[in-house]
Amino acid sequence: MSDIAAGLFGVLTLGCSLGVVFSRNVIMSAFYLILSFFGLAALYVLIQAPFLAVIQVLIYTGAIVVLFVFVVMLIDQDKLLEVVTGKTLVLTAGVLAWSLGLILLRALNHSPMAVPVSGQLPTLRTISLSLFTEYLWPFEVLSVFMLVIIVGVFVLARDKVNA
Amino acid sequence: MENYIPVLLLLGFAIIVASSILVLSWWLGPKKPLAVKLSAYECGVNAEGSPHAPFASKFYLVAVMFLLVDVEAAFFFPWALVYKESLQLGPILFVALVIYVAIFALGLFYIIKKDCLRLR
Amino acid sequence: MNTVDIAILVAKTLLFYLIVLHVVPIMVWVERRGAALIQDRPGPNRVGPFGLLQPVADFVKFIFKEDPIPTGANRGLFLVAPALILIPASLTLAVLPFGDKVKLFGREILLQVADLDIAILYVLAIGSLGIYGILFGGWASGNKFSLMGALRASSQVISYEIPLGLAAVGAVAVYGTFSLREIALAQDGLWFGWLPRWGIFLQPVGFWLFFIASFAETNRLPFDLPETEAELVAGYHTEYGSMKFGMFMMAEYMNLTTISGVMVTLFFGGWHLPFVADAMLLKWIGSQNLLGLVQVVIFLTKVAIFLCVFVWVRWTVPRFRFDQLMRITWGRLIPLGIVNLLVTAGVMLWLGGWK
Amino acid sequence: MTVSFLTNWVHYLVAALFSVGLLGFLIRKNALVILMSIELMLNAVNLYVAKVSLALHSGAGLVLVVFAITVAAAEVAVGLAIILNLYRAKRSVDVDMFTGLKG
Amino acid sequence: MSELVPILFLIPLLGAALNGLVLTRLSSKAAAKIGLLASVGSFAVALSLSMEVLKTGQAIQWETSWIAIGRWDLRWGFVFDQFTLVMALMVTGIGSLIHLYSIGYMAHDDGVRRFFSYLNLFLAAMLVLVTGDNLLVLFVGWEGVGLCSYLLIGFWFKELKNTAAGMKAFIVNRVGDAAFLLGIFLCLKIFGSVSFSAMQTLVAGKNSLGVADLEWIGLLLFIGAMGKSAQIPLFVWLPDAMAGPTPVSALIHAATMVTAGIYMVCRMGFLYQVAPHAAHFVAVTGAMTALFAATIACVQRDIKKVLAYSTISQLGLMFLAAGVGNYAASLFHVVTHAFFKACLFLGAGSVIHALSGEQDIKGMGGLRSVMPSTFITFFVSVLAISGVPPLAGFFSKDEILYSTLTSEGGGWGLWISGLAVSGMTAFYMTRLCVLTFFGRYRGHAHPHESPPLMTIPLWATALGAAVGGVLSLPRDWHLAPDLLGRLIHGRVPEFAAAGEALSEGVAMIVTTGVGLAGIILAVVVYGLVEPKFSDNPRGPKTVLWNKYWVDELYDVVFVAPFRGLTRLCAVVIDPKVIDGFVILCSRATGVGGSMVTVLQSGRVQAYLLVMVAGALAIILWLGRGVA
Repeated sequence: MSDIAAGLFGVLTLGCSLGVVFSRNVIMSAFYLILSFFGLAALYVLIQAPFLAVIQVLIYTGAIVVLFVFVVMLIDQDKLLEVVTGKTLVLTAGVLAWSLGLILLRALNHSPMAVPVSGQLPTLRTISLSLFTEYLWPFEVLSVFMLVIIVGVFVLARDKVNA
Repeated sequence: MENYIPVLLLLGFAIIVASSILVLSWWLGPKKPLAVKLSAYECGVNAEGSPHAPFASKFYLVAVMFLLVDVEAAFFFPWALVYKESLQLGPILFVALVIYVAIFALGLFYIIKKDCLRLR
Repeated sequence: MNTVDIAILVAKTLLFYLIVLHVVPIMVWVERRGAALIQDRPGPNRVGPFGLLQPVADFVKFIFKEDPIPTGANRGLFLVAPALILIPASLTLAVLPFGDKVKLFGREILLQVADLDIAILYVLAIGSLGIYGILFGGWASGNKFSLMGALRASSQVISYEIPLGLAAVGAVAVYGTFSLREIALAQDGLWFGWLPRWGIFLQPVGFWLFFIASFAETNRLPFDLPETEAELVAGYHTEYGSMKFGMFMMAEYMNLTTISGVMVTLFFGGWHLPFVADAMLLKWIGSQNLLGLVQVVIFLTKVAIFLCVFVWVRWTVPRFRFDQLMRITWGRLIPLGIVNLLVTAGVMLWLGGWK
Repeated sequence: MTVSFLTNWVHYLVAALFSVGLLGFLIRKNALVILMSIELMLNAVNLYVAKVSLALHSGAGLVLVVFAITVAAAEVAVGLAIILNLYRAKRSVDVDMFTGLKG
Repeated sequence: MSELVPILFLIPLLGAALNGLVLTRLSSKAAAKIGLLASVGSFAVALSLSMEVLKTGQAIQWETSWIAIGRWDLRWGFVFDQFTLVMALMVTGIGSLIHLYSIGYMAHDDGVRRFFSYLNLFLAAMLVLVTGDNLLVLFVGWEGVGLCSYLLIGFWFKELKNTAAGMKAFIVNRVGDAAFLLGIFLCLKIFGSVSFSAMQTLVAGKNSLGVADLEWIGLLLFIGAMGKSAQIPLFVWLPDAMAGPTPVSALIHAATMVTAGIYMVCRMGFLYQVAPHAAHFVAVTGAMTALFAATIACVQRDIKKVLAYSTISQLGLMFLAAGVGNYAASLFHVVTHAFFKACLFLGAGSVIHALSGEQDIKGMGGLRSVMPSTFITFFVSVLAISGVPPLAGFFSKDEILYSTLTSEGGGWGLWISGLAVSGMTAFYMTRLCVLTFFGRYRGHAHPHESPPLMTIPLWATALGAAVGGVLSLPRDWHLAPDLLGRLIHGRVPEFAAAGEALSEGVAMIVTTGVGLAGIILAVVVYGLVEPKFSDNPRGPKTVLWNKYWVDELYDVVFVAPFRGLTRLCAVVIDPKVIDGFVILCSRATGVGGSMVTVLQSGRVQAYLLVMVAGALAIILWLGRGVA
């Protein structure tokens, strides 16, 4: 049963990611991005990491891509953007991406961690608890980090004119 | 893993309902495309200028601030989940929360004070 | 997973989905009648007794009206947008605990679509997907005003998502679990003999935040700015005719029901009668299955009460300006949410985890 | 329910997703799409980290993914702010327009 | 008592430092006093040390560690035995006299302070050389005196001629010193130490040492001596060294420095004893130099040049004596020669002083009546050097000639050359004396007698020249004990007379006869008839006049190719090769740079591509093992 679901959502994610890359209109590529991330969330569920699925949907699809769509709307130029750069560059890029993909695949398949996910998995509670015991320090640093980002982004994005 | 199947089913049903409605209305509804009908509706006045709004950074700022604050807020969930259990471990999580929230509040204060969202 | 289980699953999902779907026409009727009542006018009473069939009439009208797609629009997105808002709206009901459980065909069946152990997060996550419907709807219809409407609507929705989240966190902190079913179960019985163990008494401020934010999430009246008739014609769904517009209305009402369902579960004791513990109720009714049915009825009545409140508020409270709207959430609600969080944490620490 | 097939379909998917992201990253001229393809690559990696962490029965990987997502959020926020400024400067986000740092 | 040994050379060193570095604004008179005081002080110390040595008969030793590397423990070793006694007394004695003389001579010169500091420095270096108990310390002294000779020759550095002469002296000495150093290294390699006593015991042991090595050491050391004591190939610097002030010539280029080479050979006598070929080479070079220099001296017109060539020939004689094995005779001649040559030079100095700088004998003559004391002392010294019997020169020269005759290394050839040399010496010395003091005055300055300050040293050295012979009378005269012989008895190897070709008496008569013949010839040629001087002589005389064109030869052989080499470098190598290379580098970077800029086309896509390609390459490289 889950193999079918895995296949389905795998195809959905890959298809939409291709859509993101090759769609003529930026808004459409944003839309495909949403679908691909939705598929990805389903995959997280299939890997038995439901918490991550929800976080992915809540933060990634629910906030980051919203920002993307906002910016795409605000910036969107009426003319359709030329998709691709020069021919040779595309070719080399293709070859590079393809070979890197193969290498990555080979590495992943042959890495010691290629172990099936089975047996007693860490529950959501143990993970969350570890967040505040083992990884307390990064948790605190994170809020400082976000503070810095808030200030930074505001400084960057405010209208220089009437700021 | 098993109890996500109903969610999938529900998704299926929802998609079926949505698409059926669209198909039904497309199939049943008359199709008489008139220039007037197809033009953008502006209280009867002819629309002019590009349909795309001039760039207003206000909306962008709202979205960015939402993103950053939402990401910080998201961390409260795992905290809340284990807070009740962790009480026997002592006030670690409380202290952690206080520090986290203090800096988080600082960020919020900055957003409000610096009028990131053009509220004034 | 043999066929019987699957069948039960499908049946259960279909049943609950239909329940929520049928709430929509009822709500249409209630809305129109409610508005009329408040405005001291009779409201629809021609079609069927007390106008009960009016929603059906509307539905049929929408189906047969023409569905133009404006020239400047991006055809693909224009069609997808209403679906994008309807699907998330219908997904959130998956975690609502209508009742406890029923023993049928030798199996125990939970009276809810799925009991996820991350239910609340699921609700918030799927809720946040709704924004895309609005955004794409507004952008795709190629109309300046609808784009502005879309931008405003989404700004408002996303801004109010944070207080919603904070309120939810408060509830989770108190109950120590994400699963709505466990929260509902925890609200059985009485404190000090007279006070029902409802969430509202543990998290009054939390409830208040959640209640206000829910108005904004569903673009209901006080926060009705994006689709105001006066300023931006119909906001982001100006260009949508017939059934696509219908779908927007459906999505709005389904959102309404699910969010009030969540509120009922979190703060008003889900399927529990206020002063009657489940055990006593079981004794009176006898069979577990019958009790399940009763619990569903109790849950739905509570949701109905909330819906009436929404309708009532819609036709009484004036609309907020956009900057007032934003100032409320960023200036008031979010700080309030944080303070509430700190207070609950402090109180729980002080009480030593008694709660 | 252990899923043996799971072990390698994730790898194929991750590798494919990553290289698609990389392809987009290299080919597209629109800054926004480049940013999106970077997100694609990042998510592919996140997926794999989660899978490995679960395979090793430790929660560390999951925490890492959570942190990674927050950092990605920050990155997108800053990235888009920069793209905005680029847009303000040249009314376009076409990457080839910005050749200021030419050698 | 042994601390006095280092004090011996520290006093002049202190004097030099005071004059030279510390008291820079000293009046010339005060500087002169300090200089004199220092040299007289060191003379006093030498005297007291000599008393001690004579009384106890023991050598006074003082040493401290200097370099201790690996298996060599080279030490600052100083010894004051009978041998050094003689040399130290001679050096400090004559040194003090010359200090006294130069007060008068340099009275109105501006660099007096500098002059006396250099003189003191020279004294210190010479004393170090003389009292050193190993070759290394000797070499330190050796270099010290070389330096001082350079400084003093080029004292009037305002004229290019003087500085050129100074440099020439220094460079030629360096050539010799290089060989000397090689000799020292060879000693170190073979003997493992350079102290004379240790080497002596090893050589005496005569067990494992290969004679060839000893020959080489002897030869190398002698080449060093050749440089310092101006023998055949390396003598060119001495005649030019006359450019320095006359007291310098007197002290350095007559009495002390040039004799250092002979002192070294005598000190290493035990080695030459065992290395017959080296000794023979020494003798032959000595004889040839003597003949060669004597012939040139007969023709010279500059008074100081004549004396310089005479010094070279006398040194040749000393080396001849040392070469054939009679180190005592050679040492005896060193002492006597120091006296009469110093007197001659001082005399010449006072003549030049009187004629206010005139050095060419063409402009002299008839000074007998004007400068009586200078004339008398000069006349006595001329007689001494010519070997007239009662005076010192006769005894020392006779002993040398006799020993060349009788030693197994010697032989008729050396003896005849010795005889010819002494004859010619007599000839050119009397020629010089006649032309300067007799006849009528040809110059147009108005000569006057030198002040007493200058004449006192003249009288003293003249007395030494006259009486010096008593030091080592021939044994069979049994008149007085062979003072010098007994004195340095154990210190220097004994002379073993081999054959008895001629008896001592007959040899003595022959040498005096030859000397007198030389004198009479000179008187006849120059005294009786009005002398005429021509600047460009014809016939055989031109050869002598141009000093066998030796300088020109060296110019052609050494200087020209060297100058050619430097021009080659300057014109060819430097600009073309070195600058060329630098320019090449700069252009290469330029080209390289331009190639790279192509890479930075400004297109972001291209940058990204290169980045990913690089990453891929790295991954492939790292993963090559795995695949």
